Amino acid sequence: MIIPFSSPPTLSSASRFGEDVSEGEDFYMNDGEDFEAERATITSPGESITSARAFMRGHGTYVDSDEVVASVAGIIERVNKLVTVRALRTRYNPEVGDLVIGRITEVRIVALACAIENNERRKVQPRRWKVDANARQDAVLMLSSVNLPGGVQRRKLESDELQMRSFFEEGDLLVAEVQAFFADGAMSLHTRSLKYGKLRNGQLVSVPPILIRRLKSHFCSLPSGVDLILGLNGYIWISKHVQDNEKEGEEGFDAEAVYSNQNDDIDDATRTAIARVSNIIRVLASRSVPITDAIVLEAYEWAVERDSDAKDLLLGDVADALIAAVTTKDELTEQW
Amino acid sequence: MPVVLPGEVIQTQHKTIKLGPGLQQISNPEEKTAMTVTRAGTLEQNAKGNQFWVEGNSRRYVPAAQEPVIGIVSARQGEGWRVDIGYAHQASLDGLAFEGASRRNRPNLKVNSLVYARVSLAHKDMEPELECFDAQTRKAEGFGELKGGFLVRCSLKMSRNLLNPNYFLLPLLGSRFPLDTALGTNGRVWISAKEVKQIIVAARCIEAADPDGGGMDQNAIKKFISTLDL
Amino acid sequence: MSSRIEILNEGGFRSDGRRQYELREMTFDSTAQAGADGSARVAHGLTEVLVSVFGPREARVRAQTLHDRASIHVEATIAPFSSTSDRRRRGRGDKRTLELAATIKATFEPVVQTSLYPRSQIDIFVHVLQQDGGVLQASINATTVALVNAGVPLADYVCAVTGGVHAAAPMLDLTSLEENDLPHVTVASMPRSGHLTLVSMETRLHVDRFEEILRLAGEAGPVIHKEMRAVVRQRTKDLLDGMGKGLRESNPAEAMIEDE
Amino acid sequence: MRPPSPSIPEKDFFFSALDQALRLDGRDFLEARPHSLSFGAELGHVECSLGKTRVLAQVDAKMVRPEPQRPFEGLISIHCELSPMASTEYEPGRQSDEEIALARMLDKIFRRSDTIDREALCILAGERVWHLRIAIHALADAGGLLDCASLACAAALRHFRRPDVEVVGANEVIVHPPALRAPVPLALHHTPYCITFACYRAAPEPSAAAAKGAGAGTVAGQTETAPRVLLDPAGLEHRLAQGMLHLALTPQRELAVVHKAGGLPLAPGVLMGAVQVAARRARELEAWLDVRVREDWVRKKVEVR
Repeated sequence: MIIPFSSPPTLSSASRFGEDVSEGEDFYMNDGEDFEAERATITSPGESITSARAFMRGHGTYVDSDEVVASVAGIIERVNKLVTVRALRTRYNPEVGDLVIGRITEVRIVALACAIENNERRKVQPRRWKVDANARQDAVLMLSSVNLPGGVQRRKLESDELQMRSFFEEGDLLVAEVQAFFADGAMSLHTRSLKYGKLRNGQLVSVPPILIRRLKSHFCSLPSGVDLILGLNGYIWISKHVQDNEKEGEEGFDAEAVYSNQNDDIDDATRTAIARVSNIIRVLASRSVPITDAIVLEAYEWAVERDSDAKDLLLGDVADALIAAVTTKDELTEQW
Repeated sequence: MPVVLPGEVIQTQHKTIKLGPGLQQISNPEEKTAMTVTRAGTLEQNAKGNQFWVEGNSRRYVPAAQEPVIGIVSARQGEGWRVDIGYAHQASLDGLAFEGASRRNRPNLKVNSLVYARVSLAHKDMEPELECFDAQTRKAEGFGELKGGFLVRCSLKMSRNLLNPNYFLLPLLGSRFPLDTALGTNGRVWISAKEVKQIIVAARCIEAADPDGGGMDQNAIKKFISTLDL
Repeated sequence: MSSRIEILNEGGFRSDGRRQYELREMTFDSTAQAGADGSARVAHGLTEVLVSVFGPREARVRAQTLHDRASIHVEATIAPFSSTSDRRRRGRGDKRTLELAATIKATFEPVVQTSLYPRSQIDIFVHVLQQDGGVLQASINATTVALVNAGVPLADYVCAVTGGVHAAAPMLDLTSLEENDLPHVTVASMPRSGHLTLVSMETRLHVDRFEEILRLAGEAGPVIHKEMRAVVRQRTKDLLDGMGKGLRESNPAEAMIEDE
Repeated sequence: MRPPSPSIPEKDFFFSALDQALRLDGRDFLEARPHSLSFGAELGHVECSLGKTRVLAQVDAKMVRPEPQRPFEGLISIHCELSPMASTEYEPGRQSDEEIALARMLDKIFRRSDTIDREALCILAGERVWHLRIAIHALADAGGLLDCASLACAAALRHFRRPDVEVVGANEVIVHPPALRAPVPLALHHTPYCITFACYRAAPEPSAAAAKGAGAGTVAGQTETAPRVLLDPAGLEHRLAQGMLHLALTPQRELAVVHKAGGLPLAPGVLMGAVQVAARRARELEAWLDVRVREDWVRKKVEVR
């Protein structure tokens, strides 16, 4: 069986996952022995995994005296001859096409002499934003990778360069897609779609990136007027629901709405709903439960049913009850 | 060769003279060519007597146009590189100042690689500039990246000695084993030979013969080589 | 004044009731600081150190960016309330604090696989909360666990232990009472190879005694490693258990990927 | 300006020479550079050189009031100065990291290891003690500055003599000029010598040449796959070292300081091998230093006691 790379680690049996692992000897794959895909094997730095002659080392491993050795604590994964160790807590590792949420850290309008001051290996790159996206380096958003007011097809003018801050300024949150990588591994983002762009009318919750999986759609609408954007980098945006017709329309793309820094009016009920969803996500993350639209919805219904206050969700016993409620059902349905 | 000190005034009969390092022209009402010394050392002149310079034992290199130097690439800068040549400031080397270089096809120098280059611009108020070809012919003429071998650092005096074809050391070494050298005037000498041992011998001989170090003469060096493991 | 205290009594017990080679109880807490990428609070007896790790992340100081690997930045603080004998507020420029930070940086630089993260920065913040001997030892062990928790790739664990000699009798894991009186050595080893990354001694000791301590510390390394490894594995297991609970939701996702 | 790091050819050549068990200056792995001492006109003024590295050390003493919590102990302070004179790598003004590290190490070697009998520096309890001030000036740094500085410091402490004093009555102190009464040498418990090793990863494939080198002069316990350990690294050896090990030992085989912070991990056996080498060298340095100091005392017509 091939374990999909991007999928969560061997979940089919994670609950069965034996006590022997924590106390046992180093797990060692023999050359002929088939890797047991059903069992999540925990390893930690410095532990030998397998022979380097028969297997290739992947992420999270290194080769020392003919052995593949783990360099992070996590679970061993194998695809054919490639052995990797996946850490359960780490920074976001971007892939092209990922949907991420980021925060602008720097606006670089003219990159005078930037190459000189920091031995820049890249070529001089003017007109770009730098975006913190929970990765090991800040992402880059080029002026050419955003939609500008006045239609998608509009050409960039020099005046646009000068008013970059009127589109995004330091501290602004945005949702974007990973477009490509630079030679040094930094990612480049784009917001050239009506789905992407500046975020407002809500709040950000940050969770470990491993808890967000690739879904069909990372934009979800919950009943009670809350929108959810699950960034693959672990940043989650919870906001007031926006009517679809409000964002549609080629010509209706106006700078006012897209790059506005002003929140709409949000009524109390929506505010409560946003707070409730946020706290649900915090609770799920604290128990390391993967976050999907379905589980959030289920937890939300549970919370509404119990009619508990949004803030009470964070209390230990309520949180435990919530986790129990959304996860016990899973075990019943585990067969399929 | 008279020893001169800063501030001394030297006069010559020649109408047109060239001044080297350590000398400065002074305006002279009597229509005689005069110069003042800015550095302590010995005053040297060429055979014709129309070129003057002061030979000193200073350690800090000051670039002068057309001098060959050995630099260490310290960073990439736009289309070129910044190069350490032992001067107080970094020099810049344009990516197009190489034989056969074009916008599409530029040499790929890594940070910390060695280049043998010529000073193309040395002005007291500007950053020095280097080139790795002859600007007229656009031929490399031996300049370019130095690969392999070893870099020996010596005094400025020693590097000028080595550039003198009559100096004994390089022919002496060459008679023992074949070696390639690139001589910079900035107190850096690059040596390459077949064996690691030979390079070490050459490096130790340069150090031993350096007037600022061992200061050995030809006979002493000969004896010294015979004690080394070759 | 401290010399009147019996370091090792005739029954072979130390002032806190331990035997010569007995280590103090170690406790590890990996949930100490939620805001960090990884953190660990490690206690060896009454010595307690909190370490938070941030990164690898965008380098904050451009001038210190390295083009071929991540730079490691360590900042140590010793809480003024951490010691009973020396309630000093130590500023940023305090020599002892700077030395602690420099030692931790030097110890972990060759262990962290920094070449995987060019131009990034890894920040390690060390807070000494309580001191009762073995501050360096606790700081190194806490840093190791914090780095592992942050998912930073390491060649191996670094396990540190302090050893001392009392009248030709070697002992391990000294308290500050013992540290004041005895020559002591801090040794950090890497269990995979058994090699030593850090050896630090500041008091006079005969070569033969030193060799004995070195050997003992070499034996203590794996003991500490076992503890740290168990803690790390337990944490990994806990996280994994949580992820297993999202099982039902994961299946459609997996199916989707297989569709592609 | 930060000095440029060694160029790629320098680095490659250094390691290929190391693979053939060759050092750039022709030394064996465990051979130190030649050292020499010269004494100034005053007692306690010493200039020490180790290869091209040169350090000046000067000891002087003055009378001060002791610290209230230690009324019976004299004061000792060590001051280091690394000016751009020593190397272009040092900047004027601000204390550099190297300077702090050097001062810390010297402090550990000479002050914390109880080299000097502090109680012997007491003249009148709670009233008058000697304050020893050791000033270290780096004149030229070509690697191994710490070794050279500690040797200079040790020589200066051994060479120095303080004026003889006499306490008359309750609290009157008479200082005898050197002409009338011979000055008194310092009471030293021992003299530590700092010895530095540089460590490099083992050769990728042990060649015949490396095996030959292993026989000639390597640390005991060093097998072909063990890291290579060089005594007294100079210049490039210093800058390209993958790990440094500083040991301070007394000639009586007592370790005063062991300092190996990070760098290449070493097997305990290799470390102990280095300690044994250092112990031998400390004994040699002690014998040499003793002779040199006595020679100078004789030359200066100081009464030797």
